[in-house]
Amino acid sequence: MSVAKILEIALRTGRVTRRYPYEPPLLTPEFRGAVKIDPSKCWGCGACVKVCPPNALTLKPAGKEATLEYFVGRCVFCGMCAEVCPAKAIEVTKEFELSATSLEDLKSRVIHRLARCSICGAPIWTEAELRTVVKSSPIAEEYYLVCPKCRKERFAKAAMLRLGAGSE
Amino acid sequence: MLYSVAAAVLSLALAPVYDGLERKIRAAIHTRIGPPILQTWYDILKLFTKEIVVPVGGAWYTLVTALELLALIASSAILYHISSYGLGHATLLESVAFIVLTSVVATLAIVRAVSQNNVFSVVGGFREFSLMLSAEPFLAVSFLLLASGAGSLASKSIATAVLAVSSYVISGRVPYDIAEAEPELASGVNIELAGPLLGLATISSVLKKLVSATLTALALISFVGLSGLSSLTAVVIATPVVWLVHTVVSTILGRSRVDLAIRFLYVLLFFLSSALVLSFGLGL
Amino acid sequence: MLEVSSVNIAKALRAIKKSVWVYHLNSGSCNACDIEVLDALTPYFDVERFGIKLVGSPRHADVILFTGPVTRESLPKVVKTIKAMPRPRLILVLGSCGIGGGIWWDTYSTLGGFKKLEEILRENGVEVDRVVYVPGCPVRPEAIIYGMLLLLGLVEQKSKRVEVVASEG
Amino acid sequence: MKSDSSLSTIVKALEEVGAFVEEVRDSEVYFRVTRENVRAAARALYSLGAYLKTCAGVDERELSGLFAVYYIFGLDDHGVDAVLRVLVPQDDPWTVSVVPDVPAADWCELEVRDLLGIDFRGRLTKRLVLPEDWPEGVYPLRKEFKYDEKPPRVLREELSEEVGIPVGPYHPALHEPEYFELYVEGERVVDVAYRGFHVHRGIEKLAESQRFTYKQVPFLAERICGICGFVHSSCYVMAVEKAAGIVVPERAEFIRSIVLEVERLHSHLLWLGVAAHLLGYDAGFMHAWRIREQVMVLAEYLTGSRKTYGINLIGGVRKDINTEKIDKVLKTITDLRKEFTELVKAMLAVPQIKSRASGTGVLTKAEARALSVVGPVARASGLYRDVRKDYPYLAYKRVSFKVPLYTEGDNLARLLVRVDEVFESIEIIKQLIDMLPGGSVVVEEYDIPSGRRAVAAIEAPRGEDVHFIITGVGRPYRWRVRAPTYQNIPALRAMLRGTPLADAPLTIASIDPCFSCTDRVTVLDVRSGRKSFIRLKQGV
Repeated sequence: MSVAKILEIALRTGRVTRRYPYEPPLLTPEFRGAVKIDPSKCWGCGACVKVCPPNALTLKPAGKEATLEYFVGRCVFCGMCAEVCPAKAIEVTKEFELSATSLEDLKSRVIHRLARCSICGAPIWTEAELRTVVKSSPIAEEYYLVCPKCRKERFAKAAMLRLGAGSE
Repeated sequence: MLYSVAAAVLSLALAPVYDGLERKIRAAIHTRIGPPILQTWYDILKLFTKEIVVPVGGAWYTLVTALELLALIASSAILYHISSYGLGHATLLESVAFIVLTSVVATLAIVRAVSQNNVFSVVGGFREFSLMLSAEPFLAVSFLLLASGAGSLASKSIATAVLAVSSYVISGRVPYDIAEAEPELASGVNIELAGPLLGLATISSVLKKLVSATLTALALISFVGLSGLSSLTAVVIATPVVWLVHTVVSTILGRSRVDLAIRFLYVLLFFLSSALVLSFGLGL
Repeated sequence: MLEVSSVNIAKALRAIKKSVWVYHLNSGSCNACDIEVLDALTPYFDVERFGIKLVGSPRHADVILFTGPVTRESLPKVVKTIKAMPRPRLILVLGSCGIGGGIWWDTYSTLGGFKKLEEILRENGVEVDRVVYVPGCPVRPEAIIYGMLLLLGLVEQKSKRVEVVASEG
Repeated sequence: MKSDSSLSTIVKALEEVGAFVEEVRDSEVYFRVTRENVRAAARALYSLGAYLKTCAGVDERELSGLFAVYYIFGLDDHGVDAVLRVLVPQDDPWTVSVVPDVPAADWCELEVRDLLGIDFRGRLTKRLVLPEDWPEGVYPLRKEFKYDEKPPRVLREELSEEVGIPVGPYHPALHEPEYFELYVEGERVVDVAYRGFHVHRGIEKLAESQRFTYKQVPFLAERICGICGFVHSSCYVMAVEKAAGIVVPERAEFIRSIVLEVERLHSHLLWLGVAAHLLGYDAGFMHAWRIREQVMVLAEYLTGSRKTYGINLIGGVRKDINTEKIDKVLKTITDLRKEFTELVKAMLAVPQIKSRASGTGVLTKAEARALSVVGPVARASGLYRDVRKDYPYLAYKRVSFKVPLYTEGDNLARLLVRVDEVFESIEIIKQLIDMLPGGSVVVEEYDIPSGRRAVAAIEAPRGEDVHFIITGVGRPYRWRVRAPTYQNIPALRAMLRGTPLADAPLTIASIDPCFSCTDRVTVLDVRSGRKSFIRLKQGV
């Protein structure tokens, strides 16, 4: 009776259930779980923020600080942020046991202090990024501590001076 | 008598456990672990802790469910009473009482379904009605025949087969669970219930399975010809065995459709009944 | 009395610890979470071993499994379904869409997840008693199990709000 | 282009009705046609054996000051797509509907009307895609509409009415909110009304918004559908690659094809399980999903995720395949083949499956052709239609496989088509693995010029998936997606008529509506017109 064939299949197969959480989950080595940002490596450059499709990563300046926030509750686990991170600060973990009772618990933040323009005082970039840039290519302080706007103005002024226009 | 009462009470308490076993075995056929054996008890107990939401037509509903439960308990009690001396020696009163009670259960289920102001529930109720019309007469005839103790070995065995099939139908399992068919009716007759009322409905569906299994067990044991305490014990032991067979059958089949189910039942039961009449007539 | 006190919730959780009936509510998700919900019922994960059962009516439900970013079209039906569920209303919000609106969190036709829905529910007098958020895109069946156990208080929560100042180099 | 003669036939036929060739690219011919002539042009294409792939409305006011409606026709015998472009002035936005000649255009025209505000003359119009409380005169696909605008919302009457069960679009067994109203007489369905688009999330608009770039859209595309998402992301990247003339490394094409077939396996096994469940055969559901689990594990091992794989990039894929992965693929499909053969045998032996699936939900070949149905639905009704054969893409030109064809057009035929396709997919994967070429898997350097157009199509598990793209600066200018289910749902009306109520869920599921959107089915009795009472002929 082939109707009963299913019994034969069942007998042969036995029980396949994984007793998770008492047994390990059905994970493969390739699984992409939540990402983890290493605050000691992150520059706060925002490359990950630009590439993140659902805006799970945001970089918001506020006062003297800029906060890089990772909201795992909106993450789509594509791992693109880890691929583009120039500082290799983002790691794709195998973590999937992320449940929480409040949305706040799903957020992790890295707070960056902002360096300010030595002329106008506007925030330019994060101190961490600044240090990295200086380390890799020594440039003069008058450059890295001046915001692009002031730099442009200064350049224009210098150029005009050179052209002999003088101060108006 | 005392033993019958004890057996009935024991079986009532054990019915949810049998149901848990059923789920466990079904799970095994699905190659999974399944719930704990006491799961049906857990479900029932939980439902009774929940708030009471009275559905539309609630007063009616509660009355009908209570009556249905009573009828089920009464019919299983009668079965255990008969068990102590074998189906072949049941009195006419007992037989008629049992048959009336099973019809009452089926009718009440329909009333319960229709009393709810929900279209799925109503469709479910009518399906149940059609099924009842196709199974109950055969159940009654075969039961009465066996109870009369008349007939040859051949006719008795055919009557037992008819009883077994029709009692399987009233247990409300696949392929005949069309009244609660989930895909099209979203659990049909129970859709509006919640909390303790749903708990009652759960108990009554478990008891239906118990009555069905006990009935078949009784017929089989009587066929073997035991009587007295040993017969009662045998029925009590055979009930879970029959339940197990019901489980396996329902797991390896699919759900029927109301027209197909009725056509199939009529053909099968007519065939069996004709054989029965024939064997009676020929006195085999 | 709209508030259900924490004591009652603890009691309710105790009552359903061994028998959890869940109703699956999709508010316009892409189906990935939804098939993982179904997958959790199947042999490899078999949530029935915890007494978890999928039911067909919100009236029967102890817990709602909520997926999707809440589209405009589904909103009234979603509100109505949650309203039909008896108290206490326990909700497991599954997936990035349900929690934070997912990849389409700010489009014209979605509400951007459960938080906004909760406000609308409150405006309509529908209280939700307890919510557990289960991230994933889609949520793995194991993550659903973990979230459910967290809701029942059987496992500890691992996710914690983290706030670190980038190192001084 | 398969042959120049077929092209000239098409061009000649269309020039006779006043259309002229705008552009010829690869296998696509773009025609310009006036709104007055569009019906005649569509008729001409239909008489050449074309079927409608989809239509798309585009706000081209920034480019030409006009709206445009594109009708994309496939001529699968020739392997050519003919695209009609109808220009519509913005101050008088109407065009002539092609629906009287091409019934398959019904939905996409309504969608253009909803989202772009172009009126179609010569047909009945009603709101289709947008919710009822969406204000009149607000058209999301017009460029001035910002993707994250939220017009005021009105909670509709569904909230306040009767105490009964929510007659919402939710169904216990199937998990997508689509909404069918079945009109029944007794237990027999006489008509069906559909109210879908509960899942309208504004994806097409989002892709052209500032939030997205070309590179990010694949992740969005993948989430159009959680079951066949890889089809969508592949189709999107193929459309962009085609438009920009990017040549993808062969190895990447093979990997995409392998993953596409793995996806088909998981999707068909899922469907088979659901079908078994709908027929009350839960053992079949459990076993089908047990077997499927290994495919899910394989998918995760190949891509990093069980679903929404996230490996498609413009120009190739993110993850390569190594020998360990190849071994795992081979082992999985070998086991799968064995287990699946047994399971199918056991399932088809269940009497209720055969008796309930055969003869129900019949779609005749003529109806199938008129409605331009695709995929297993078409093949079960005797239409030989498979994008992998008609417009070979990726690595499919390199493999040999059969296209299962049945003529009964009923639920059983659709079931058997999918069963056969599982075996074919296993064979395809085997061949692809055998022939897997070496080399890199992605090209990093490319340039996407704006203003290019392309149509790409992939045979998804549910049928032909079509993506139409107009490139913009940094992101698509317009991206139109036509999922296979979109094409198949209108056929349900033909399939459901006369079907017993009990088989309606199976019939709806039999088109595999992006995971069976057989949701809450409202039952209405046509005679009383009320939602309350059902007449049932006893003992039928």
